[in-house]
Amino acid sequence: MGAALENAIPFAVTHELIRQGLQNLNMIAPISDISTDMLIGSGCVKTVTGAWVGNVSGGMGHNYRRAAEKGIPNSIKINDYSNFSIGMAFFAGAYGLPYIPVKSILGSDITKSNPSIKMSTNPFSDELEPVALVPALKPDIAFLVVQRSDHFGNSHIWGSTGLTQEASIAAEKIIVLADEIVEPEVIASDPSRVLIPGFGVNAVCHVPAACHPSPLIGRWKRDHEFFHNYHQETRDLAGFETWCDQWVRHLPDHEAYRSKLGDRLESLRIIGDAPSAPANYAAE
Amino acid sequence: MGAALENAIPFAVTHELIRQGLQNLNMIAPISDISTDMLIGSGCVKTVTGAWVGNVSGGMGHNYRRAAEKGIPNSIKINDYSNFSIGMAFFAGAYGLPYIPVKSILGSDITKSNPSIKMSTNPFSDELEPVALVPALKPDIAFLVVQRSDHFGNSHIWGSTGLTQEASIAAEKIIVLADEIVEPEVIASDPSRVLIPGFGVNAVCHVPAACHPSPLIGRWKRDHEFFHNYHQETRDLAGFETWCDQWVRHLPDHEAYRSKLGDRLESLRIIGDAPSAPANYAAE
Amino acid sequence: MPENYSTQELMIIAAAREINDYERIFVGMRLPITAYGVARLTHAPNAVGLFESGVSRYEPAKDMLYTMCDGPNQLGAAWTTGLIQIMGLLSGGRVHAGFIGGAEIDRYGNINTSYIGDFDDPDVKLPGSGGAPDIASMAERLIVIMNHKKHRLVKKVDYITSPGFLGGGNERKMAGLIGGGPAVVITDRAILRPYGPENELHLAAYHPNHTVQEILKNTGWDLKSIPDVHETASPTKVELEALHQIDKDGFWRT
Amino acid sequence: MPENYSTQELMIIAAAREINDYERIFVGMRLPITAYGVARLTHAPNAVGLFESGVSRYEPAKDMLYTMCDGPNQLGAAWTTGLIQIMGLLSGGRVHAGFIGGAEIDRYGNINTSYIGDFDDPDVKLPGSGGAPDIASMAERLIVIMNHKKHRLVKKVDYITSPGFLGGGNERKMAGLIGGGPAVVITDRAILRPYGPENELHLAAYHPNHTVQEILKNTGWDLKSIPDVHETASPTKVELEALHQIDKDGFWRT
Repeated sequence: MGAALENAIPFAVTHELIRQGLQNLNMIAPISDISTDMLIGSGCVKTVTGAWVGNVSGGMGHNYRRAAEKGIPNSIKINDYSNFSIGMAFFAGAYGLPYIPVKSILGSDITKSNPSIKMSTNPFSDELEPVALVPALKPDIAFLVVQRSDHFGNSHIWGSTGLTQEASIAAEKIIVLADEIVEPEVIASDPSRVLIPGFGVNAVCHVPAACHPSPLIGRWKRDHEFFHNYHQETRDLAGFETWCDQWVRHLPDHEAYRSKLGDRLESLRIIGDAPSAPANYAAE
Repeated sequence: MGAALENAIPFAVTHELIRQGLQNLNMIAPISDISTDMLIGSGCVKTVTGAWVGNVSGGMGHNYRRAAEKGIPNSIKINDYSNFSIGMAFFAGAYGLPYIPVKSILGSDITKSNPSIKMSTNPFSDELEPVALVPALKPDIAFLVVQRSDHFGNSHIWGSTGLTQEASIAAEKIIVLADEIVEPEVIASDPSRVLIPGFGVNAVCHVPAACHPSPLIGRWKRDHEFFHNYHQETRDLAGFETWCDQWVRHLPDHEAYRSKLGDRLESLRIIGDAPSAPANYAAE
Repeated sequence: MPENYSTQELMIIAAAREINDYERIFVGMRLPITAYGVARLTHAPNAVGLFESGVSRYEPAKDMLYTMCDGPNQLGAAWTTGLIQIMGLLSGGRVHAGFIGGAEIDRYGNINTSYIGDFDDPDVKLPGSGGAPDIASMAERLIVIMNHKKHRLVKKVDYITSPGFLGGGNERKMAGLIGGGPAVVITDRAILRPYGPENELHLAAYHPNHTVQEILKNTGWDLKSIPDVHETASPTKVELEALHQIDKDGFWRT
Repeated sequence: MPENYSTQELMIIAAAREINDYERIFVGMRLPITAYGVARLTHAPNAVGLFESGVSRYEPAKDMLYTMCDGPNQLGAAWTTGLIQIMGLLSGGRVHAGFIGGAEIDRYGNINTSYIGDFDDPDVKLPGSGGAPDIASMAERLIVIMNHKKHRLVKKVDYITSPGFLGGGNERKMAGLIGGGPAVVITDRAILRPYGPENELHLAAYHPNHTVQEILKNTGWDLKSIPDVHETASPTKVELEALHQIDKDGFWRT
């Protein structure tokens, strides 16, 4: 969840995981802004596999700190990666490499605090050239927020995608949250904008603004104030509980969440038009 | 050259390399249809690093056979790869991995005939799990045919791209052959369609139909007959010499080549319109 | 021959029968892509076609293709992307079957498209592997299309480009290959399948108007038969109609 | 203070001076992105900005950014792509410099953004690495921005998230790191640079109205000075005008 880094984060899924009270989850993402912090505070998380957990606007994630420092609400295990090395771990998982030799974390204590990373040397070099061997990472499920999809799950994404493609192909199952459902012809008009085709997708859900408060390029602006308020209101556990009741637990679904946001959500809707130049796929 | 496999092959460069009489080249490509065969017949090639050399329409490449079997016009060295394993070698070269552990060539004699590939086992497995270690491959120059570019080299490509991105990022230098030069605003309207941005490009040349006789999606159809004729006419070396004089050596440049093709080239121009649905990049 | 179909048409329809509904298949060009089209029109309307250059399609292209990169194969595709992305579907176990051909195949289904003779000094240099080894090693099932000649179905190939069962038995598994290996070899005379603990190719069916004796004579090893060896089922009316709908010009009819 | 600029404005302009024309720079948010904007408007009009989520831009975004993934950073970008593609420019030696910050830095320029205390049982859990180790290990030069406090500029960090010169000397090179390491540390009091064979951070310049003595008192190790230590050059009129053109609301002026 949050493979795209700071945009297109599937917060609608975050909320539903909390409502369903799932536990012992392993949250895998390079950076997923406050999504992981919410899940930790709700006691859903046993393991965090990633590069960064916090609040991009506010800095620290209070729930992450409480869990890692004091075991509140429960202690968590942290599998440390850098962005590039977790990207390579997804790549290996996606493309059938049992492991991958990475140099970008040499010298970092990530190679010490993450016991799954092995140190080795390059067998093609006569000199002692160190490499870090990172095992393939294969998530069980990848949740993707996309701008538009047809009802088969053939989807278009644009803007920066972080590790979305590698994480999705590595995952056992892919669930698409589409901001808009369109006719198959719209997607088929531009097959190079497809990140993963429908036959690789296990479910497609129509959830407008599933990304809120994170942005979705061409669809929704980022709700900076929401991140800021979350940071202020979750400084202690009681504050988080109140926040979480109000925005997650006491709401039945994402439709109710959107209704609660009301005009605020409308003000984040992108109404401008900056269309891409057409690409011609004609064959004759 | 020919990283996209059977489309967007930079034949204009093939011709110019032959005209300049370059020698001892190492041609690196998964599959590049008859481009490599032409260069071999012209004595330009010392080494072939790739997965397939021939004539996709006709089958065998006669020059490739003559060189590999009889050393005519010169003997060549062949570095065998499969498509996926050369892709992984480019990937390693592009992304700073000294080598990459691949499973898709296990059991194949490619691991025997290519001495640069080492056999090893997965250090993360308790069982003896074999892997083939493929060293990073970094070409000196990558030539890319693109549908459109601005004069800084910011380019749009669509349709299947084979190994274009990995080969380009792995290469020391990138030279773009643009079918059309457009205003920077056209490219900037869709930054997700950029394969490699202009700041990574060393030169951009405006060469319409640089891909002929291979196709370029939305621009040029494939000239099947040209491939067929090449196959017929190059069965012996004298035939190749005649063909090469006529289509390459006796022509000063690609403009003359296009003039010689004349109406035939015009009949290959794609005139239909199958535009991609627009993507909105507006931020407000 | 009184039949209303050609040998190539029979091969295409036999190949189409190897494709199940909803499967993802590495298709390739020519005969296999036609077989894929027939399967889509008959029993496998939800099959998905993959092409190693970076193309995936639901409906087969409307025009005749010479290469997988031709424009008609990309217009209206499900996905146009890179080679790594498409072939990555293989390693993720998302590909059910792949078609490949070859110059030589041996009794354990190993295929040679690289060198006849020694690779250091070959008698014949064949075009090479392309993506065939990757498909052969990783697809759940491999579907091989060959011409049935004694010098092409050989006891042992000079060079294994695309691995079958290697030396037979469980050697393939021991070598770390994740895919299931050759499931079927469709020739212009017969259908062979691996059989028994050695995974040796056996005669599974002989095409109408071909005899077991003739087939043995044209095979480079002592070809055994599976217990229920039988004549290849003739194309049905529905299958032939589907094929003729695709092959409007009768390219495969002669 | 009689000066017509704030400390933060001075830091931004000092950072901008570290960017050369035509360089590709991993920018990050807030102070560095403003410094990048100033450099583009003054001496480095052809610099290129990179953002690890998969964005590369020529002109800085027109609107204030909170994250690199915000819409304004993507509209009109040179490239919107994946993390691997963008960070791959690092390993290809195509990136000249990168900005990073941190909670702790030590005298050899190692940076901690992960754990205060033991990583198994930390006193403080910091957000983590993001892409900082990748940039720190592979960019030609690292430009570090820090607040100058004794507990932040420490003798030895508790955890090396992003490697500087490790234990000093040529340890960085021996560890296999391809980039050059920290070239400069810009704080709210001073500018530090590695100096001598040990690559220890030395005081290179003190900001106007700050004394060497005060700086030493606020540094967690026995900070030495380079031979030609001097006062940080004040912002020029041109530099300040460029900054004010970007920071219209005066966010950095106080």
